[in-house]
Amino acid sequence: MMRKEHAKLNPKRLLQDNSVPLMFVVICLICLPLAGYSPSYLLNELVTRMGRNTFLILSLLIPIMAGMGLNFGMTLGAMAGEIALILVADWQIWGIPGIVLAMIVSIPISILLGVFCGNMLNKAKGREMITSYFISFFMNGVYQLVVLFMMGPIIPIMHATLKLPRGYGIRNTVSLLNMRQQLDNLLAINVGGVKIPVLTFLIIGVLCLVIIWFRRTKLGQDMRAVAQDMEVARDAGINVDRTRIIAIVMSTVMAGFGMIIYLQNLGNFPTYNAHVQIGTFSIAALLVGGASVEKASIGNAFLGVILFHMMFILAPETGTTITGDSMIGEYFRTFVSYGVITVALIMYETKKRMIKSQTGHLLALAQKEEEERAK
Amino acid sequence: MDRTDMEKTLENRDLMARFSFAARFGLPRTIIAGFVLLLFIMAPIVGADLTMQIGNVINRFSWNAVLVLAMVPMIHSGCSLNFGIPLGIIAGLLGGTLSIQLGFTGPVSFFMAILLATPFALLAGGGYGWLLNRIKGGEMMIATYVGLSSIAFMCMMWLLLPYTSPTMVWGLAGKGLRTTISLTGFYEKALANFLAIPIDPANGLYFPTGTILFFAVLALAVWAFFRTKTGTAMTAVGSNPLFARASGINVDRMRLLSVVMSTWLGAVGILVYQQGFGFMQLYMAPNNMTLPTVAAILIGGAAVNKASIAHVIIGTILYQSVVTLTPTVMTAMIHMDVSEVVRIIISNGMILYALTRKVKGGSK
Amino acid sequence: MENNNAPLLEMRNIKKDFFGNQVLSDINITLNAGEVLGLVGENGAGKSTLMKILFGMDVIRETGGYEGEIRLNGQAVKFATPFEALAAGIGMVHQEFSLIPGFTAAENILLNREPTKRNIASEIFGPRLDTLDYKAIAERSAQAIQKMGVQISADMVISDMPVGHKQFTEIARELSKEQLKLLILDEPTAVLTEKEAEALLNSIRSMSAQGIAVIFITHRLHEILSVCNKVVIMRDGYVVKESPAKEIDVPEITRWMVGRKVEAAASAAEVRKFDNAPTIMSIRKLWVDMPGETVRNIDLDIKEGEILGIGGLAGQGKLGIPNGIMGLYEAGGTVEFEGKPIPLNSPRKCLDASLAFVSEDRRGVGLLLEESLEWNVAFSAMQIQNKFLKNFGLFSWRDERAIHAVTNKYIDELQIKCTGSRQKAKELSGGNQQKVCLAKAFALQPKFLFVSEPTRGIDVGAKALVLEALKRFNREHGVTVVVISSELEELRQSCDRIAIVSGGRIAGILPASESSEAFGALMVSQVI
Amino acid sequence: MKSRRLIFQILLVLILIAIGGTMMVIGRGHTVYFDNKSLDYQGSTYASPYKIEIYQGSSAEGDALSKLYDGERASATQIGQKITVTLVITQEKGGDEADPVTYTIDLPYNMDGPIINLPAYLAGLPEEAYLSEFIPVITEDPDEEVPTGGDDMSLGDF
Repeated sequence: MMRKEHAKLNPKRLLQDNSVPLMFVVICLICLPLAGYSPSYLLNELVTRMGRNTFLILSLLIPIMAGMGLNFGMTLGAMAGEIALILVADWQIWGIPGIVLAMIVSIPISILLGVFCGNMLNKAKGREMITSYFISFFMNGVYQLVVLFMMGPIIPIMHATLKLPRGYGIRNTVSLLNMRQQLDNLLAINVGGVKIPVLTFLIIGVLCLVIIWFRRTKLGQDMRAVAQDMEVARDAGINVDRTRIIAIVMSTVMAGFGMIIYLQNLGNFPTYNAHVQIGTFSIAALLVGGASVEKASIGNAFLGVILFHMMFILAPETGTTITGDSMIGEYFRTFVSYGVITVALIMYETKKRMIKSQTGHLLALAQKEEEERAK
Repeated sequence: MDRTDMEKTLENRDLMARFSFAARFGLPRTIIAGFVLLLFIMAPIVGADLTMQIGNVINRFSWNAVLVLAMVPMIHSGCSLNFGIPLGIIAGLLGGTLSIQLGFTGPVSFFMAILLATPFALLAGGGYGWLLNRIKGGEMMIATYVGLSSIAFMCMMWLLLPYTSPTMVWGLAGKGLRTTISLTGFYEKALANFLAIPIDPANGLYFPTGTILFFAVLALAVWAFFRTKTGTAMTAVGSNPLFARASGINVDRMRLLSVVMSTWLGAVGILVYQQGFGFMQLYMAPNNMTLPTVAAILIGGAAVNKASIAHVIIGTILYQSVVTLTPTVMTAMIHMDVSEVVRIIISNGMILYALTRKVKGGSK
Repeated sequence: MENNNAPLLEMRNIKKDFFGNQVLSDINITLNAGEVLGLVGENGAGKSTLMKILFGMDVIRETGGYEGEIRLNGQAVKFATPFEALAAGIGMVHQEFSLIPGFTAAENILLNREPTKRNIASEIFGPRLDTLDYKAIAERSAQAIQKMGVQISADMVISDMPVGHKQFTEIARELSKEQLKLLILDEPTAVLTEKEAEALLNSIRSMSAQGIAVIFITHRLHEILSVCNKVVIMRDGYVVKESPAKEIDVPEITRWMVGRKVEAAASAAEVRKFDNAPTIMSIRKLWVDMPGETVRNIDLDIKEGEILGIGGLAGQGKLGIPNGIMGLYEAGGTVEFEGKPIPLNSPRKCLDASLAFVSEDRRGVGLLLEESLEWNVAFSAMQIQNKFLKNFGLFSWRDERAIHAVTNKYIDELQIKCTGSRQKAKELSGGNQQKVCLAKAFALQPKFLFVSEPTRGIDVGAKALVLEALKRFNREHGVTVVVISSELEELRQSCDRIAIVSGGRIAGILPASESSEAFGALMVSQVI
Repeated sequence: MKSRRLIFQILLVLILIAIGGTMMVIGRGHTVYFDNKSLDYQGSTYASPYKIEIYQGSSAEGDALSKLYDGERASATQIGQKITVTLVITQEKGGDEADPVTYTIDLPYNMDGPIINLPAYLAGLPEEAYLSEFIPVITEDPDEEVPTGGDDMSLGDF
């Protein structure tokens, strides 16, 4: 539907709104010559990372649309994906069938976790982000309980190669050798030395279409309404809590799929750490793409994945070049990830307050005008 | 459709009523206290040395209590849980490293560390407080990320700052601080050894009288502060900022002050922790202090906007009992070392419980 | 079965009490299809409660339901939720906008009733995954706007709209409901410009011509006369007058609205004259940005030693005056106290100048609900005047004994019912909380006291006590008191002069002995 | 309307389960071992040929999986319940290579590492004769660190 936008295109405003992506372009431009990577290496890395991470980042869009902010609880979906992968690895289902099966297995787990997360967030309206942040930590504990203690005695694990020598619990690393990059290699084409995982990109494309389509559904409309004013939405008869839970469940399921795509590319994963940072990095990437706590688009996700990962690839080498210490770059990119989230959160909060303090000026102006007229 | 919905809401309400009944008595708190009690009862049965366990709990309490105390001023002034405590910890680390760099040794190095950490704590606390005043309502999330980014920033700094003391820098490169620095010869047990009472000297277990006294002094100071005019005002700001404003209190200044106090206490807290632990941990380590500290005060009975010294003491004892006893007792009982998992679930569960409870009073 | 001879709406013997406090008694109203009924009355007369009953709002059920019977087309109905009322064909436009700011007018008009198209996903997951039919949305919203007869742009985003258009969007939303038979408009013209208001009146006429009955609540009485068939005037929970609009005029309506109370016939206070007293506070060109209570261009002189009342209808701005002066809401202009200017937007400076304020928002601003009565009473005095402190040289502590003593003194003096001075403020009843607020102000021993809505939400006994205490405080300590209240009779009982605020301005100042009718006329004089 | 939706929902779940089931069948991976060893079975001995060239798939083109001399073992990974191999057999040392012959061998579902004794298989013996299971002996350093993950901020590759 066409909307009449009354905001004029203001170059200063435009600059302000896109300050974060611009900053990253500058960082990348500075790092580029210092790191000294060949363009084909860079491009290869970048394309790989795009295929690997975009799906995960897209999973963040729906909660933002529903006004629930950055869903740090996407980690829950990642855990669901990992559990599914462990099971599938134990059942020895390989290749693309294994990936498909893992996705199917992850759905019920994701839904369960998503419903839990959504219910918690409904109890903490107005501080969804911090709550989802701690839900992810809390669930990490539960995940460890399940994977480290219940897998073996309660959840049957057949293969000793997966289990810790003590007889229960999963080893530190789960090998996915038999499904490694299967998705990426199918239909892959090679353009000038750059491998393009066409199928993965196709899947991401389909997800984008689904998201675009979803925005035009009744549920999508309800989510946008709930995001802007819960009270009004409730008065109009929209079941606000349920809508919010659905948003989180959708995000969790998508994150589960995303995690499976991500891990099949890596070919193995650290059982207890793979998901810990995934939320932070995905969120940081989305924000780098110019998204904010309340507004994010597919474009933001793509731009973010490119810029953020460019920085990610370049930073360690650049750090080494400048200081001679490879760790500097590592720390720098962590710092930037956290920093970008911090800045986005601060901008979001200050904006909320700015709107509040404007009405007073308007009133003073009105009185002045009136006086002028009286004269 | 309508009917089922209605029945559902009725059912929910019923459930809620039952839950709120339990909630008033602090269900999770009761569970944790019961759990700790169970651990203590089980300890002798499974063959653990109870004296030693209690001695360990006391020692760990003495390491952590000041850090937990650092939560109090900010909670009092309504800045909610201080997830930004890494900022204070970093100030403490700067003080500690500088004290060693400048060549102080023994107990003197401890007090020098506090002294040197103070300006950093005031500066960091001031900036942090200023920031928190601009983003009222979103403190917790931003505090968390301010903490994380400052840790990451300091990671770079630890590598780049021109420290030279051979006890601290990497032996080979001759620059860049080590991840773990032994404090032997500096302020290891600087407080604990003061008037230490032996509990089980064979295992090196002493009652850390000095540390406990030090905590008592700080706790007393905090308690006394909250009885002064300014302290009263600070509490009122936390209880109802609108009321405080209408009573002519400068709300922002009170909050700023509380943040500075919390940050300074955080700096002192980490130094106390180090003197007990015997090592200084740099780089990502400060991050691991946040969760136990916040969880401890919540377990002690504090809410997002209400905390007292009693909460600090009870919370730290309960939390440290869980941490100390679960590995031995639980492992002996079920032959699995679930202590780490129990710790993660308890601390995060406690925070979640506090977050998902309705906050009454002023803060929105 | 629909009975075609029965009127569209009949309300018979409606009664309602809030926990023993009778707010509606024996209300009988009949309305035919296509009729426009004007409902007028002071704030608190029971108009809103009546409409809430009709609309099935939750608050009615939660407070014990109502007595009497509502018939729609001759059939008895009882709505458990607003949704049932909506389904039965009753629409309501509330005073507060209920719109999604980022949606277009069309999206808002059809919010949660969007025409949709089915697809595969919705076959599986339910109708919420239907795709929106944007064309049908545009058509149906255009129809609704057409029906209203006022042109607004359907694809403009609400947040970009002038206030009036938001109001029209709300009305169009109700009109888009096909089953709509009765539309309740609660002060719809309050936010409209004159031109827009005229357009609205026209659209009411056209709705009426289409057979939709309208209940029109407003304080702009001339509008009622120009558009309504029938006027119903309420006062104190009773319908005091029902008349065809043609047979009544504005002065008569006003008279009925504010006329003598049915119960508790009030004797106006012995009015004192302060013509020669010095001006203690002079206010010039004050504006205050208090949401819902903005005022501008206030000029007011307050004499030393008097009790000044500030009255007016809700939302007209009377509350803005004390809140602005005391620095709780953003304000501009000049205020002089005892000849010295007082800086605005700084509560501290006001308190330092020996001003005190008892806020109308008891629970939000007035009290530390989580703390003891002692803290509540002593806090301000301690912070502002360093009272109740014990000095230990380097630092000073709260003097718990002195705090205890002063709290007990006020507990006795104001007859605060509590278990002791250490009880938490949140555990007291409304009336006793109000007394604690007064005690807090008295403990400051101010020269000048603002008291905002001192009797709101408290029972009759406590009301009398509170007013008496204020009077005594004024007489015994010579403190100038400004009482702001919606209840005119109360002001007449306790004040010397009463200023009436209407439309964000002072409409006039009269001695308290003046007739209610005179005040009533002022109240509605500039209503926006 | 509602029951119709319910049917659709059940159908969707069933389809997902069906896909899952199919994946479990077609995606089952095996590591197949081929032995060129003589085997005694029910009294008779099946001698191993001198050399067997194994090609995975239905033709003998491309790189051979392995050339098995007497007593040797080769392994191949296979997704699915069947493996197709093409064998080129040389019976005697210095003898001629026979023409490639393609065999499709059924693999049991619940066996991760089936061992196929080629001489027995070629002789047309029943499954129980030529098929046995490879049980890997786990040689582990027994003290693999019991993992503790959680709140460390270790930087993985992202």
